[in-house]
Amino acid sequence: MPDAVQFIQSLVNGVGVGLIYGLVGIGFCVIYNASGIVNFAQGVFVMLGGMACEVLLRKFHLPLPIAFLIAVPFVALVGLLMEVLVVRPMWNRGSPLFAIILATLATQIMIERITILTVDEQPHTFQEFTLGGPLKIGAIAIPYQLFWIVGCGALMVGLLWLFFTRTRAGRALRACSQNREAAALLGIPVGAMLLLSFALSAALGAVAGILVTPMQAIAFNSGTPFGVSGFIAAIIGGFGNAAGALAGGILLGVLQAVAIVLLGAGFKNVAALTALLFVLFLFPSGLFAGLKPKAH
Amino acid sequence: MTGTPLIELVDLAAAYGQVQALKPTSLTVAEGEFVTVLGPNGAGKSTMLRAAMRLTPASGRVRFRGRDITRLSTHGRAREGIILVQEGRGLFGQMSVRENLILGAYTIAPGESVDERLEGVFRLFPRLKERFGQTASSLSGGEQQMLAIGRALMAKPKLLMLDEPSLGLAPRVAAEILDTLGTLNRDGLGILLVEQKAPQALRLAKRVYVLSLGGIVAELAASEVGSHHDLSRFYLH
Amino acid sequence: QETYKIGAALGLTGYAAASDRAWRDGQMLAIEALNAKGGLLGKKIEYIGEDNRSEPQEAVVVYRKMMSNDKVNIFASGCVSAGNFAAAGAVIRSETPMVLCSILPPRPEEQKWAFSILPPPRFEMEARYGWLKANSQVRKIGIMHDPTPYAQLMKDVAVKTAQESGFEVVAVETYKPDDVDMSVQIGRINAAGGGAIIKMGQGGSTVTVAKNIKQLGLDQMILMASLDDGVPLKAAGEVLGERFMFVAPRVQIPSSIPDGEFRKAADTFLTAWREKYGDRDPNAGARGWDSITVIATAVELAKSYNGPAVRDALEKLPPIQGAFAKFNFTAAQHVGITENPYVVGVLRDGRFQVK
Amino acid sequence: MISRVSTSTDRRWRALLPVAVVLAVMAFGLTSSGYVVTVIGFAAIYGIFCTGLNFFMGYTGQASFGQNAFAALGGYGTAILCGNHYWDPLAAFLVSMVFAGLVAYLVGLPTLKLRGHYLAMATFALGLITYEISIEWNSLTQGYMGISGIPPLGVWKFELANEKQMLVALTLLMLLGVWISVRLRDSRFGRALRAIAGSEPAARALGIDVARYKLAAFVIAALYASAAGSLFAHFVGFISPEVFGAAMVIQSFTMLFLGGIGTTWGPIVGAIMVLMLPEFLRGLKELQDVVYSMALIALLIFAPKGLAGLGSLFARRPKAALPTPSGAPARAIAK
Amino acid sequence: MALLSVNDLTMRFGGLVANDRIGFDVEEGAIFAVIGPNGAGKTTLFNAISGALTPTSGEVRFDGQIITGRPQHVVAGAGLVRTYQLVQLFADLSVRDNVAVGFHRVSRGGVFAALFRPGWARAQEAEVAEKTRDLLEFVGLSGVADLPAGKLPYGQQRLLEVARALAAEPRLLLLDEPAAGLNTQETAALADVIERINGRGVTVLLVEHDMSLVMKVARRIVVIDFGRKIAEGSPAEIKVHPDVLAAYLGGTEAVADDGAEPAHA
Ligand SMILES: Nc1ncnc2c1ncn2[C@@H]1O[C@H](COP(=O)(O)OP(=O)(O)OP(=O)(O)O)[C@@H](O)[C@H]1O
Ligand SMILES: Nc1ncnc2c1ncn2[C@@H]1O[C@H](COP(=O)(O)OP(=O)(O)OP(=O)(O)O)[C@@H](O)[C@H]1O
Ligand SMILES: [Mg+2]
Ligand SMILES: [Mg+2]
Repeated sequence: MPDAVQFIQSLVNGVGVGLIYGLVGIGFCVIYNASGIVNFAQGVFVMLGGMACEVLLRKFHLPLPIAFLIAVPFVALVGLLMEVLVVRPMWNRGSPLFAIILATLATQIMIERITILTVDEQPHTFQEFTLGGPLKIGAIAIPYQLFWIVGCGALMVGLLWLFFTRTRAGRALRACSQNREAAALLGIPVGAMLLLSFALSAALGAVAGILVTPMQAIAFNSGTPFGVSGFIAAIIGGFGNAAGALAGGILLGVLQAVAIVLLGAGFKNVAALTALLFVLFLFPSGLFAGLKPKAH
Repeated sequence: MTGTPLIELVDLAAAYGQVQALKPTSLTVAEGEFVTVLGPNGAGKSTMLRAAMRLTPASGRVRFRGRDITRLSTHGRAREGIILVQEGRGLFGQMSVRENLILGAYTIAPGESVDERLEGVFRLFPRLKERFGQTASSLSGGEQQMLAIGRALMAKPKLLMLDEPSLGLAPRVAAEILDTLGTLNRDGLGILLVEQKAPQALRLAKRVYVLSLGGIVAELAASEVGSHHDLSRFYLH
Repeated sequence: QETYKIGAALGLTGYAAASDRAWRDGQMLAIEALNAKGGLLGKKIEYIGEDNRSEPQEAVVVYRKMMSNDKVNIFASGCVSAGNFAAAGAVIRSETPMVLCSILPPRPEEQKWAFSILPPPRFEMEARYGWLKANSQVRKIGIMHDPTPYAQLMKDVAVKTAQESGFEVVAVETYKPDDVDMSVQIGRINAAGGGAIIKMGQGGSTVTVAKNIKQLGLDQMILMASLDDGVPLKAAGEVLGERFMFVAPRVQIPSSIPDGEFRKAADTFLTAWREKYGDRDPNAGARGWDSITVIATAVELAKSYNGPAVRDALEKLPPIQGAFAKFNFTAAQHVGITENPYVVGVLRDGRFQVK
Repeated sequence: MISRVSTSTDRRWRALLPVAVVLAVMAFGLTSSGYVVTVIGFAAIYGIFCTGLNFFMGYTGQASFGQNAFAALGGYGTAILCGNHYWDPLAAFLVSMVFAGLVAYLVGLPTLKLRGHYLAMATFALGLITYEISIEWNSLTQGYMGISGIPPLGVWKFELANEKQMLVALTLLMLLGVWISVRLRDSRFGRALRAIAGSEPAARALGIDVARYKLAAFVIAALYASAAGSLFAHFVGFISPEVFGAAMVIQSFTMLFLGGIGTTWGPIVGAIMVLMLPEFLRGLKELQDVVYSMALIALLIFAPKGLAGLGSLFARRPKAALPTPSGAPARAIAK
Repeated sequence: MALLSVNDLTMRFGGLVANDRIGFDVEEGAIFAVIGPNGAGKTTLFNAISGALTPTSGEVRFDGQIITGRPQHVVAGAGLVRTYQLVQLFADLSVRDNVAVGFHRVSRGGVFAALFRPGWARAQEAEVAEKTRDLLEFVGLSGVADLPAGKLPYGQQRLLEVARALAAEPRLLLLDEPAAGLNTQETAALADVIERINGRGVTVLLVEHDMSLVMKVARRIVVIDFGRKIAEGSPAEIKVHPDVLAAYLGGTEAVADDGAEPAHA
């Protein structure tokens, strides 16, 4: 049986991983909230954010803040392009959502291949934002980067919440996802809103990528695992709800950590996913939606 | 027709695949005028309104206050002040009544008060105030219709187009809404009303178009309808 | 046929991309060099490399394409084991020999036609245990491995030989190559008293483990990584300094190559490699280069391009000194590396050096 | 409105046209190299898989991201029973199918209560769980090593000697699969499924036991998936976890939407397209995938109802009057 | 004995009481109407009766059996079939197939029958096709039988929904605002259809705001307001009931206005 210190340490690590999942999950929510589209290329934005930042640091020797300020808009631009070239033509033709999702997957493959051709096929990383660490509380270690992730995660959730509920554009974005025609009939520029959501979501993905790369290594194909975990996090959180996604990510991370401690890493996904399935069976419309009063 | 034209549909036509739902149709609403469109099911009334808002691809031209807006997008037309209340209401189901209403005022100029307009709508439909925080999809059918009309009024339109607003409303509420439309019209709002319940609508309208099988078959002053012995046969097809 | 065709099913995309791309580039260099000298038995060599996306199903398709359309004479495929296994049945039916960067297919009839350039896993373990025993006090170790066949084999060897080598394995942990965090596994090894982590498995996961060790504040923990490309090794070395070590073929640390025929073989390769790829890591490239050398020697020995003849020749090859290792194939020995080719390396002053 | 009723001979002829095309493709395979045989063989296997998926997604309007789980059950069932225990292929095939159906039933009971994204997520999790188990349960599946030496398809003493014979068998099985799916669709049973795709509340109000019918469709899709998995094992002689990984899900979705979801032949057309197209682009080397992705996106943009939907452009009757529910149920899924 | 009896039915949504101890009996063979202002709780009542919602308290009996809380398809199976206020068609199925689905309740056969098509199944299919044709004829939709239902104009969609419900050969048919979106002429035609349905022995329970229709076809009317039953009686009684006038009809004028003959300006 694991001792208490080890267990707590595992939980801390689980929260750390979970925050990463959650950050990715938030990106899903933005596009979903604006369009009802699940953008499966979300993971690729994370990869691109990390890779772009790494290239700027390694090849051009830029300081981190500058690299950050270049990488994020760059990825946002990729998001914009994706909307204009792939999603919009389908959207305008009234393609089924699943077909659009497939197209985003195809885009992901394309971006991955282009990344291999322009950067390389190797894993990369860069230094933590704040060197040194970890912070030791008794026997428990907390890496400094985790604080950056927690801080930025909370900031992102907060800003997004304000954006979606308090601002005109945010509300309009949500309206577009629920009824596009009606939104246009009220004067909401639906096309521009969709564009905004892709740029925003790509930027959020890039921020997540830049935040997590110092904790590990990313390569051209790191997008998929990020995307999958982020998607699961967003689902647990009730899809569309940024705070829910972050919480969902943490839950997933902790579940995995506990599973590793109790069963070993081999079955950690099996255990975590099985637990999740049971959660879904109990709360058929997401954990956090399930807490609200049920209406038929 | 009297006064300067507010909206002019010129040879507007639309098709769904091989189905010509709207043959080339011309129709005008003057500033401050109340026009009603009658016609049996499937006549193309909804299609005409959708084409006028460019929700359906259409040929022909649309002019609004003298300006050609044929190339203007749907939201552009809404910004110009044309608001359509759709058949089937087009609410944002997962959003609250309040949010639906606030979104109605999306085109509001900075400095104007959304709350003032909200109050105006609540005076008209007190029920909406009671259901303020409820999601739109959980409203009763009639309440949803009130919300749809209320939301349209939030935009302070110059031209209000309504596609069967009385659908699902209790007689008294339907009458009240039509009265309200009458009041708004007297205050200068141009109204284009598509309605099946002809008697009430005719009381308010100045002119009437009758649509059948995708084309306008009659255009006449509202006062003539009663005496027009062919009309019932026309619009009942 | 005008040319002698060497086919390769490669994981140019997918998980094997990092090693298979370098393997391919090494192969192409070797073929260029051979063709410059006139080719093989008078024919130019033609290289046909197809992407199997690191997936078995794709591998079957590209193998079939190379067999029936390109009519390749021999295969020199990359390290996607499952892909090579999936196609092995069809390949042996066509009596085409395969020289692989992966482990050998499981069935004896398939092994008859397959030859491996990959060192057997025990050498990696011998190198690591040997070094640890000689140079550190650590006697309790933890093992971390991914579920790939090669890593599994190595783990079995490591557990089996630990005691005789004087070590106690306190924990065996697994991970998935694309895991974003392995702190929990590391924490368990640490809690069990492990002073060093023997990691089996390549790629970015090595960097992540190094980062995690640092983030957990384990400033005594040693990390010994597998044979790998220089990029992740360098990144991990930058995190842990000299507490990070890896198993390296001498070609990866050229200063460690002894003079003699090895030096000569390695220099030929390295000169060509450096000229084309600068300071790119030569590890997998050297193996690719050697695979072609092995094939060329066999063809010359067989004095024939014929598949079965080349296969037979491969079993009778004299020992060949390659850039990566020395190869010694026999009928009983289809895994050609019979001498331990490894040293233990570290990153020091930004360069790989022997620890 | 015009709605000309076509004569029954006309209709029959049009129904046979796709069969003729499929047989032509197979004939092309038989006269070509092993490479083409392999690709067309995979297309037939995926065609079977997608026909099942189409049943659940196209007709019933439900999303499953986890059908690969049942293909894995079929594949491993066959591999273990035939490879390790020397069972007769047909027996292993049927037993695996029954097992997959049983698992689908048990798993479907709670899972199909979910809707929309949650159903998608839950099925996705099922696929992922199965995949992970197939990696980790080493003693049974041999993990990434995979299982080699699975015998070719056969019945009792009779074994299909080579790939070409196997291709004939696969094509016939695929046609059988399509035939069964059409039989099922055009019946009281199938109508109920399509009703569920249209509106669950309305279906309920007409006395349709929605949960039961969804479950039935899920089980049927699983049977198809299991069959496809078994056939893959026989066709290649080797399986490993990656064969039934997420790539399978993505590929089958691509086939379904490219071919035309909810149509009879869409899954088959899609399977052939998705497996052949990259082969035509192989000459582009490093750019193969980039161009393939672009082609895929372009197809999805310009043929939103799928390639099978394009067929109706050439039909003589107006599109609106087609009696089959072509293409459109995809919209139900998308909700 | 009443075919349907509703006793003390209460339905709450959080703090909101949508149905407050409602009770009434519908006799076999009747045409029964429920009216009331918007948001009074009529649709909620239908939902509770048909099994789409489980009432908070109270009981519904159908043909003597308690059906409260039973799943909707079971209730429908017993012969209680409903339509929806906002049409719920199978938009992608043809008009013909929509009606054919309606026969689900009164036909049988599953996978086995579908696959092997024994004689009885083929006979049944032929019968379904035949009856579908009759029903489409009955509601006047034969001309559009091959169109996808979603492409019909609204009025025809309503008729189709009625036809589909009829296909289920219900003993009790619940119609939620069937005349919404129909013009006066079409409403009159619908009244005719309802009376003919009733003539076939089907009991009808109707929610409707169109008083011309209600007053014409209903034999008995229940009025609810704010979830409570405020009146019950014959059309003649209801028309003059002071509470009903105050809560709903809003003076006799509205009733007259809704009259069948087109009014003057
Ligand atoms: N999406 C569509 N696809 C094909 N045909 C359509 C579509 N929408 C409408 N139609 C057809 O266009 C014609 C006109 O329909 P429209 O909805 O404009 O009629 P309407 O006058 O508004 O009728 P209602 O009073 O019932 O609302 C009808 O014949 C209808 O079948
Ligand atoms: N799921 C729900 N959650 C909360 N409130 C609800 C819900 N469903 C209905 N209501 C409320 O219950 C009341 C009764 O609704 P119901 O739909 O039964 O009215 P109705 O009599 O059918 O009205 P209408 O004639 O306008 O269709 C309404 O005020 C509505 O807002
Ligand atoms: Mg209409
Ligand atoms: Mg209602």
